[in-house]
Amino acid sequence: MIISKSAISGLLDKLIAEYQVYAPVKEGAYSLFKQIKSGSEADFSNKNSKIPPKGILFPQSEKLFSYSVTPEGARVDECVDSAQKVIFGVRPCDAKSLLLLDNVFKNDKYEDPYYLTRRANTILVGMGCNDPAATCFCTSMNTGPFDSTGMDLLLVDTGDNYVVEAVSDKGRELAAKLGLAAAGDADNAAAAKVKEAAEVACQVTTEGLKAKLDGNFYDEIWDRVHEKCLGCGSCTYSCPTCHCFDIVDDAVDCNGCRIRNWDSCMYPLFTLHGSGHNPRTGGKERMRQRVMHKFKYFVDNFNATACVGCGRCIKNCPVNLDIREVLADILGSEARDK
Amino acid sequence: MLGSGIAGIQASLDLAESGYYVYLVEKQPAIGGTMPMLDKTFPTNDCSMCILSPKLVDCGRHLNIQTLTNSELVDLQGEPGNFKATINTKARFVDPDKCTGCGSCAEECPVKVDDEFNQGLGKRKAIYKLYAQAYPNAYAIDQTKCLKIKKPKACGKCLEACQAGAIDHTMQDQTIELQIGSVILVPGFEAFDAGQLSYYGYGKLPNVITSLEFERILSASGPFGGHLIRPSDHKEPQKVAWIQCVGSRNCRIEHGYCSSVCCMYAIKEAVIAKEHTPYELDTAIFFMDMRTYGKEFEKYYDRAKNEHGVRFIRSRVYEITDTFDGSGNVKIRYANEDGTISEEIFDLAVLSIGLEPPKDIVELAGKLGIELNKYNFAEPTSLTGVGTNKPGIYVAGAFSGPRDIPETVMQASAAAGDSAAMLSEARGTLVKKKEYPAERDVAGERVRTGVFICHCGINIGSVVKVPDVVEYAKTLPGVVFSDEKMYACSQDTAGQIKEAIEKYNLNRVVVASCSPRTHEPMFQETLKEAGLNANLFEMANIRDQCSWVHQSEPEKATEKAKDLVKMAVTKASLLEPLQGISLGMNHDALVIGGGVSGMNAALNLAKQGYKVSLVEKSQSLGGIANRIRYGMKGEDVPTYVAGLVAQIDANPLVNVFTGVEIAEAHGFVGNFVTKLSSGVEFQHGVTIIATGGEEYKPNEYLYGQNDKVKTLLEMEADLADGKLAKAKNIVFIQCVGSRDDERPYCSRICCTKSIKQALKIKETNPEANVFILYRDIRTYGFYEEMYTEARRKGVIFVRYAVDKKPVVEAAGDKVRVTVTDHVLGVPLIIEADAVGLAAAVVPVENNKLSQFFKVPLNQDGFFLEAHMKLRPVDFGTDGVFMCGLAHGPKNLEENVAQAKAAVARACTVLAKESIDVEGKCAMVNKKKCVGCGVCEDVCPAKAIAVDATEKVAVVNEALCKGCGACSSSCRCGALNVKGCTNEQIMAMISAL
Amino acid sequence: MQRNPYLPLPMKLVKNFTETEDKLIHTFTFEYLSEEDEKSFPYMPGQFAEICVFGKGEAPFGIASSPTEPGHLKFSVAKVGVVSTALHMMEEGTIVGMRGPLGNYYPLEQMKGKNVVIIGGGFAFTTLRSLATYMLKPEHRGDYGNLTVIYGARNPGLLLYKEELAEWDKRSDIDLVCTIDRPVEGWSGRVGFIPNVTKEVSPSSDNAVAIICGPPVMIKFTMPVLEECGFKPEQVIMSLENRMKCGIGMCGRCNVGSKYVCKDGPVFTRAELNQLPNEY
Amino acid sequence: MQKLAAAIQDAAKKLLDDQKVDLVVGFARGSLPLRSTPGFIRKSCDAGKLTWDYSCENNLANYLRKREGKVAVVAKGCDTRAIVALIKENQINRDNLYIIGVPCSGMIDRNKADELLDGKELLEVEDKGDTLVLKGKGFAVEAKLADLCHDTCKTCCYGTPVVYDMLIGEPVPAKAEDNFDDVRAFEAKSPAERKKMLAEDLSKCIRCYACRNACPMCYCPECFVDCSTPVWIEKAPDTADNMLFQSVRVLHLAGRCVDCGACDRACPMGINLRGITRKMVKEVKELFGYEAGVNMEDKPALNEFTADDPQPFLVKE
Repeated sequence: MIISKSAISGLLDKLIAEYQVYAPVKEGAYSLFKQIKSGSEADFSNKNSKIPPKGILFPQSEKLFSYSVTPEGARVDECVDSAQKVIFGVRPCDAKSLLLLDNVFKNDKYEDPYYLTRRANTILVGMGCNDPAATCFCTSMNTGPFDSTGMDLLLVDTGDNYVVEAVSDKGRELAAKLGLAAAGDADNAAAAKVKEAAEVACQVTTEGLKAKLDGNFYDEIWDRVHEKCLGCGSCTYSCPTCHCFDIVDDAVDCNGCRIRNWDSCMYPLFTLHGSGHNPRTGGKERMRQRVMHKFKYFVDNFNATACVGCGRCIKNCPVNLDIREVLADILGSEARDK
Repeated sequence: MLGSGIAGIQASLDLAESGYYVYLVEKQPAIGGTMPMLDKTFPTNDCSMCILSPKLVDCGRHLNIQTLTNSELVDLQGEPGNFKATINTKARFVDPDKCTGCGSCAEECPVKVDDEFNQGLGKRKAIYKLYAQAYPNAYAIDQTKCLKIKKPKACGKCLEACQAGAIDHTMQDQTIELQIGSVILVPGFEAFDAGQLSYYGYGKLPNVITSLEFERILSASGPFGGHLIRPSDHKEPQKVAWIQCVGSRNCRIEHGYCSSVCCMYAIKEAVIAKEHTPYELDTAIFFMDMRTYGKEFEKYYDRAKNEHGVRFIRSRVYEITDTFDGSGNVKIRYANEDGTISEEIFDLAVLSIGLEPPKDIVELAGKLGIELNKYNFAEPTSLTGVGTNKPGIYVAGAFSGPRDIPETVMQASAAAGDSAAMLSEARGTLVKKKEYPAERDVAGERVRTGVFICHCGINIGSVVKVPDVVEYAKTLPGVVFSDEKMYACSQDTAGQIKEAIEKYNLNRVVVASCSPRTHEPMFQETLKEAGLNANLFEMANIRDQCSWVHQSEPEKATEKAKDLVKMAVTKASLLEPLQGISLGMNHDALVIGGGVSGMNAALNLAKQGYKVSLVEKSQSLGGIANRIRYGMKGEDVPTYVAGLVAQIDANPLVNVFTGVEIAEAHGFVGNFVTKLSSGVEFQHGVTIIATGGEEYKPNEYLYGQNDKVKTLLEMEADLADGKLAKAKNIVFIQCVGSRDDERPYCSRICCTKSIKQALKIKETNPEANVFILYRDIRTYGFYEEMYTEARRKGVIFVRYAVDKKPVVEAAGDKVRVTVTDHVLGVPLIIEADAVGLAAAVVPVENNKLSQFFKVPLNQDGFFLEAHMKLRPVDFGTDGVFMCGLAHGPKNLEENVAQAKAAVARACTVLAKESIDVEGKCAMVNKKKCVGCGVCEDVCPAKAIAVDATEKVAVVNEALCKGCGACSSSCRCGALNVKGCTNEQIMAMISAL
Repeated sequence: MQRNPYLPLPMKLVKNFTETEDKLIHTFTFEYLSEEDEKSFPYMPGQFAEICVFGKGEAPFGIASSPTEPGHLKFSVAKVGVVSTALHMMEEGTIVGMRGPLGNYYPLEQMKGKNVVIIGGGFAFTTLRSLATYMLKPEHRGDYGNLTVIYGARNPGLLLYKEELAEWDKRSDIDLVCTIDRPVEGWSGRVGFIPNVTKEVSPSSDNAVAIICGPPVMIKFTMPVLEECGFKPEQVIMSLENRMKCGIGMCGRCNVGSKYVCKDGPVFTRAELNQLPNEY
Repeated sequence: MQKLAAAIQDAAKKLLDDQKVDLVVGFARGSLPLRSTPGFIRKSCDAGKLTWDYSCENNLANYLRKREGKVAVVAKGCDTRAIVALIKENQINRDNLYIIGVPCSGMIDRNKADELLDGKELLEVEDKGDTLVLKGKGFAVEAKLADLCHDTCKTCCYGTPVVYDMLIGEPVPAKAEDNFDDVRAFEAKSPAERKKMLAEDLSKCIRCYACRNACPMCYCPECFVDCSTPVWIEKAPDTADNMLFQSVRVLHLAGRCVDCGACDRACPMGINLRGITRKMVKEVKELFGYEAGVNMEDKPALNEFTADDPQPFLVKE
C-alpha cells in the first residue's frame, strides 16, 4: 500500500473523525507525541520524540477511580479509558517497548485494566527510521530501524510517499477502512532500498552482559558507574520501558480519587519503608537497580531486555551519563562477586 | 506599687517574678498609664501598644500581682519592712470578674462624654473601657456622667444589654488595709497645660494642638483611625510645625528643667507623620538645642534630617497667630539664631509640651513623708538611683524627673531591685503557686474533640449564626461534643468546659471566640484544671477575624466561621500533649567588670543573698570612676567609690577576682560555666556584663601635643588638685569624638560635665573667663538648672557649626582657640590657659564577651539590649544582663540605677528553683537536617546551633522561645515548632 | 478481563483496640458489608491486604486473622505513617477500603505432616498469629506435627494478643514459649532475647519447618541458632516487609532481584532469599 | 583550550602524585558532540582523561558535598560561587578541598545549537577559535561562539573563579555589571501576562527533578515535593503544581542561588528556569546588595535580620 506524503494530513483528519489520534508535534527544536485535532499539526521531521509515546497508554498521571464514602459504604467509580486511539508515526523502538510493557501490566497473576484497555483499543501506525540518530542503538537491543514488531502498520518513507506495510489484522482492517492504494513494485523496491540503506552506526555489545550481571551484584564497578549521576529522573521519564509508579489519594475529607503517577527508581524515597529502613540507600544502589532491572531482572522474567536502544536517556541526561558506556564498563570490568 | 504605668508594671513584674507579692494600685479603671496613648515609640518606631500589650497581659494575669484599679493610697503607717497601707477603692459599678469586656453596654449607653484617653478628640460613653486592650478587660461607669447613678429610675439600658449580669449601679466605695514591706512610688507625670502660655494660641487657635493630641491623631486606635487630619476641620495638613520646649526650660513659669523627651518625640512624630501621608508632607521643628542624647537617638535625628527631610529650625518662637484668611492656618513668628525675625505659615502647629508632676502628688507625698524638689518631682537621693528620704519607699519613672520609657523601665527595675534587697528575708513567703490535678495520659487515644462556640454577647452572635456553627462542628471528624456559650471566657463557662471534658471524656478542646493572644492562656488554664495538657487546646478567632470584619455579610461570615472552626478542629486532632522541661538552676551570679556599675550590681545581689563572683580585668576595683572627683551634683566620688570597695571587701558573698579576664564561657541560663584567665573555673546561673567604657583619646585639637589641652577627666583631676586656680581663660570644646562620622552618637554626659567643671572654676575663681564651645547644649532633666546657673554666672557659651569646628593652635605658653560665633558671625579668638576637651565615651573591646555569651554589640561597639524600649538591661539571650557604660554613655547616678535594674532582672531568674521551659519549642528532624546553619543565624534567642561533628542543628530547649523563626527559615523542613508543626499548618490549609 | 485489582472492597471498622501498653499498636477488626464481599476475599495465613483510608491513601498490612475465623478481618498496625496514623484515630463504624488478599502465603500444603516451629518478635507476630490459629483449628491440627511457638517482646505490655497467648498456654497441642527482654516484676515466663531462648528451646529440625518473623536484628541472630539446630535454608520460612504500593507486581517498588515481594512473596524460604540480592 | 586542558591534567597529576588529594573532580570528554561529562580521577595515570573546552558546563560543586578525604576540583567561576555558598552552609570543608580555578568566558548552549540546526542531528564540531563549525550528515553550519553561548554565561560577571588554590589560564576581563534586562522585561509585563508565560513554560515540566538535582544548592535530604507529612504539593505534573514547585524552589534559593544556570541546562524539556531564579537573584541583589557566593566574608542575605532591612518585598504592588 502507499500514501503520498501530501495526503497524510488529510488521512489524519479522516482518522481524527473516528479515533483519538496521537502524532509527533513540533515543540521548538524537539517533538512530542500529542493528541492532534488536525492532521496539519503532525510533524515527522524529527528523528524521534523527546519523550516516548508510552504516556498515551500509561499516562504520567492518571485517575484510577473516584470515591465517596458514606457511613453505610463507599461508592467507587473506576475511570477506565476505553477510547479508540491511533498512535501515528510511532518508531520501531517505541513500538517494541509497548510489547515489553505488556509483560508488566499483565503478569502471571494480575491484569492492569487501565493500560490493557487502552492497549487493546489502540492502533499503532509505525514509521521506520531512514536515518537513525547517532545515539540510536536499537539493533543491539533486538529491534531495528524498520522492525515492525508490535506495530499494526509500518510506514516506510520513500521520499514523496510512504510505503505502508500491514503488520497485523488490526492494521489490515485500518488500511482497508482508509482505502489505501496498493503500492507498485517500484515503490516496494524503493522501500526495500530505504530499509537496506538505513544504518545504525552505533553498536553496543550485549554479548555476555546478562551473564556478567548474573554475578556482579556486589562488584565494585557499581561504586564507579553511578558517581556522576545526579539522581534525577530524566532518564527514567524519557525511557519507553520504565514503568515504576506511585499511587496517591487526592481528596477533601472522604471524597476524592486515587491517582497513579510515574515514579522513578532513581529517587531516594522510592524504596523508603515506613519504618525508616531503606533497602537502597544510595545512588550506587539505585543506579545498580536501574541497570539490573533493565538488563537482568527483566530478562530473567520475560526473556527480553527492558531497553530498546532509543537513546533518549543519553540525550536527556544532564551530565552525559551514557548507558552505552555504562554497559561497556560493566562488560569490561573484572567479575568479582561475593 | 503606687501607679501602674510602664514603671509600675515593670517593677511589679520584676518583684512578683523574684518571689514577692505585689499590690498594684491605680487610680484609673485600667492599668497602663501613658504608654497606651502613644502611637509609635522612638528610636525604633515600634508600635507603643504592641510592645506594651504583652506586659499588660503578663502583669494582669500574674498570680502574685493583685491589681487594685480605681484605687488610691490614703494612709501609710509603720516601718520599712512592715508598713500598713490604707487603700480606698472607688466604686466601679461593674464587676470586673463578671464583665467580659464585650462592649454591648457601651453600645446602648446614651451618654456621650469627651474621651480623655483620646485627649478629648473623640467621645466615649458614660460606661466605658479606658482603651481597647485595657486590663482589666472590663468596663467601668463614670459616676459623674451616668444617668442612672444620678437618678436610679432613669435609663438602665446598660443593665439590659449586659448578658453577663456584671453591672451594679449600687456599688459602694471600699477601704482596705494592706500589710506591706515597701512602697514604690510610680505615679508618672502629667502633661503641661499649654493654655498657660497664651502666645502659642493653644485653646484659641483650633489648629494649634499638643503633641499628645497629635499622638492620638497618628494612632490607628485614635479618633481618626490613624488618618492625619486636622481635628478642627478634618483637612489633611500640608505643613506641620513642632514648637519645642513648651512648658520646659522656662524659668518664668517655674519650669526651669528640660523635659528630656520632647526633642525625640517631636522628631518621631514628624517622621511618622510623613510616613502616614501619601503626599509629601512638610515638617519643621522649631528648637533651641536638639537634645538627642540617648542611645541611638543621634542617628535617629540624622536620619530624620537627611533621609526623611524633616526641617530643623534653630530659633525661639515668639508667637503663633491666626492667618485670618479663613484657612485656619497658623503663622509662626520666630527669632533666628542671628537675632533676625522670620515668619512662616503652617496648616498645623504641634506644641511639644513638657512633663510635670501629677497635681495631686503633693498631698500623697505628704502622707508618705517624701520630700519633693522645687518642681514637685521626687529627685532620688544622690547615687542611689531610686532612693527617697524615707527608707523603704522608692521612686521611679518620670515622677523622679522627666525621662523616657527605657530609663523609666530601668529605674523601675532598679526600684524593684532595691525593694527586693530590703525584703530579701521575706522572699518567697507570700507568693502563691497554683496546683493542678495530675495530667491525664491521652497518648494513643482516639481524638475526642469538644468545640465551644462563643457568642461574645452580640459581638459574634449578632453576625455569625452561632447555632449553625455548633451543628456544623458536630459533623467534623473527631468532634464528640459541640456547644455554644454566651461568653466563653466567663468564670461559669470555664466550669462548664471542665464538666464537659469530664463527661464526654474530651481529649482536645477547641474554642471559637476571640484572639488567642489575649485569651488562649486562660482557656489553657481551664484545661490544666481539668487534668488535660494545656497544649491540647486550639482556638479559632471568629470575632476579630470574622464577625467584626464581615459585619455586613452575616451569611458569608457564618460560612467563614465554619471554615475557621474546621481548621481549628483539624489542627486540634493533630495536637499532642507537650511536656515542658525542667533543668537545674545554679543560683550564683557572675558580674564582669569592677567599676561602680559592677560593684553596685555585686553588692545588690549579695544583699539579696546570692553568691557573686566579681571579675575585674585591672588590678583594682573602681573602674573609670577612680578618675572622677565630683558627681554631677557635687558628690564626693572618691569617698563613694572607696565606700563601695570597702563594702565589697567586707561582704562574704562576693568573691573578687582582679587582674583577670574571662578566658572561656559556656552554657546557658542557670547553667553557665566560666573559666578565668587565671585558670579558675566556676559555675553560675546568671551573668551581668558591666565592662564599662573609656574616655576617648582625642587626635584633634593638639591633644597629646600641648599639655594645656586636656580631656575632661584630666581637667577634673587638675581642678580638684587646684592646678587651674590661676587660669584666666579656660575653654571647653564639646563633642570631641562624638556626633561625628566615626562615632555618630552623643556621649550624653559631656555637656553637663563641662558645665559642672565651669561652675567649679567660677566657684574658686569668679574672675576666670570660661568658654564652652558647643553644638547643642544637652543638659537634660534637672541639669538644665546648671546650664541656667552657668549662664547666670557668666560662663560664655559659643555655638559652633559642625563644618566650622574650633581651631586650636599653640601660642607660646597659651593656646589660641579660634571659633566662629554664630550670633555675631565673626571669628572669636581666645588665648586660653587651659582647654578641656569633652572627649567621647567609648566602649571597651567587647567582642570576646559578645561571642562567649552570644550577646550582640551595636555598631558603636556598645552592647545591644534585647529591646531598646522595654528590655533595656536584658539581652535576647536568657540569663545575661548588662549595665553601666557597657550599654552606652551615661552618668554615675544613671549607672547606679542601671546596675540595680540589672540585678532586679537577674533576680527574676535566680529566684527560680529550676529552669522550666514550656513545651512549645523547636525540634529538629535529624534525618532532614543538613546543618546549613540558617537556623543558628536567625535564632534571636541563640537557642539553636549546628553540632560540629554530627552536622545537624541541636535545640537548647532551655533557651528556645518557640518563636518559629528557625522553622520558617528551614527549607529542608527539618525544623518544626512543637504545637505548630508544618503538618498541622498544612492540615489546616488542606481542611479548607 | 479479570476484576480491577486496584478497586478496594468497602469494609466496616468494628473494633479499634489498643493492643500494647505503649498504645502504638492497635488491632483493627473489619467486617464485610455482605456475604458476597466475604466470598470475594478468600485468603490464607501469610497474605496481606492494602487497607485504604479514604482521603489518606492505602498501605499494606499482613492479615492477623485466620480464614478459620469467618466474618471479619483483623490487622495489628503500628502507628508509623500517614495511613496507620489515620487508622489509629479512626472511629469504630467507619468505612475503609480493602484490597486483597495479596501475595503468597505460608506453604501450608508442604508443611503438612511436619513439625512446625514459629518464631516471632515484637509486632511482627501478626501473620504468625493467623498461621497458628489456622493450624490449631481442630480440622487442621491433625495435618501437622508438633507446634512450637516462640514469641518475645521487650516487655509483657508489648506482647500482642495477650488473652490468646494465655489460652494457648493452657492447651497441650501447642508448645508456647513467651519471653521478654529484661526481667519485670510479675512476669513468670522466660526472660531473654529470642536467639538465646531459641537456643534454650533448641527445636529439632527433623521433619520440621521454622517460620520466623521479627525485627532484622532478631532474625540476624536467630538464623545461626536455627542453623545449629540443623535447619537447612529450605526449612526456614520468612516474610519480607518491603515498601509496596500496587501490591500486584507492577509499580516496581518492592522489586528485589527478579522477584516482586508483593506478588511473588512476601513469604520466602531462606533458600529462595539466598538467591536474591540483599535489598530487603 | 588544549593548553588549558594540558595544564589541568598536569595539575591533577601532580596533586595525585604528591598525595595532596585522593580525588580530582574535573571534566572528561563526553559521548556526544558539544558535551563533556564529569570525570573522577583517582590515579595520576588517568589524569589524561581530563579535558577543558566550551562544553564544560556542568557545575562540579554538586560532587563535593559529603566527600571523605581530600578532593581537588576543576572549577569555573560559577562552580566556585557555588563552592563558596556551600562552604558557608557547612556543606564543604574548605580545608579538604583544593580548587583548580579555570577562568571561563562562557560555555556553549546545546539547545541553541539544536535550534540553529532545527532538529538536524549534530555529529561533529570543529573549533575555529571565535566560531564553531557544526557538522552533521550533509551539512556544516558555522556559528559564532558568542551566539551559541549560554544566556547565563552572557550575563555572568564572575567568569574568573572567586576563590581558588591554583589558577589555570588568564583571568577573564571584567564585564559590565549584570543589569538584569531579561528580568526587567519580564517585570514590565502585566501580572496576567507573566502568569500566562510561566504557565505555558511550566506546562512542559515532566517533574523529573533534573533542575533540582543539578542545582548545587538544592541538597535537602528530603525535598519538600517528596515530603509526605505534610504533603506540600501533588506529585502529578499539573501546571499549577509545577508552578508551585518552581516558586518554592526559588524561595528556597533566595539569597543562595549563584545564578550558574545548572537548572536551566539540566531541563530536558527546555523550560526557561533561569528566568524564574534570576528574578529572585535580582531582588536579593537590589534589596540587600547581596550576591550569593561571591566572597567568603558576606553573610547570606536571609541569614541575618537588621532593623534597617528593606521591606518593599513585603508590600504588594
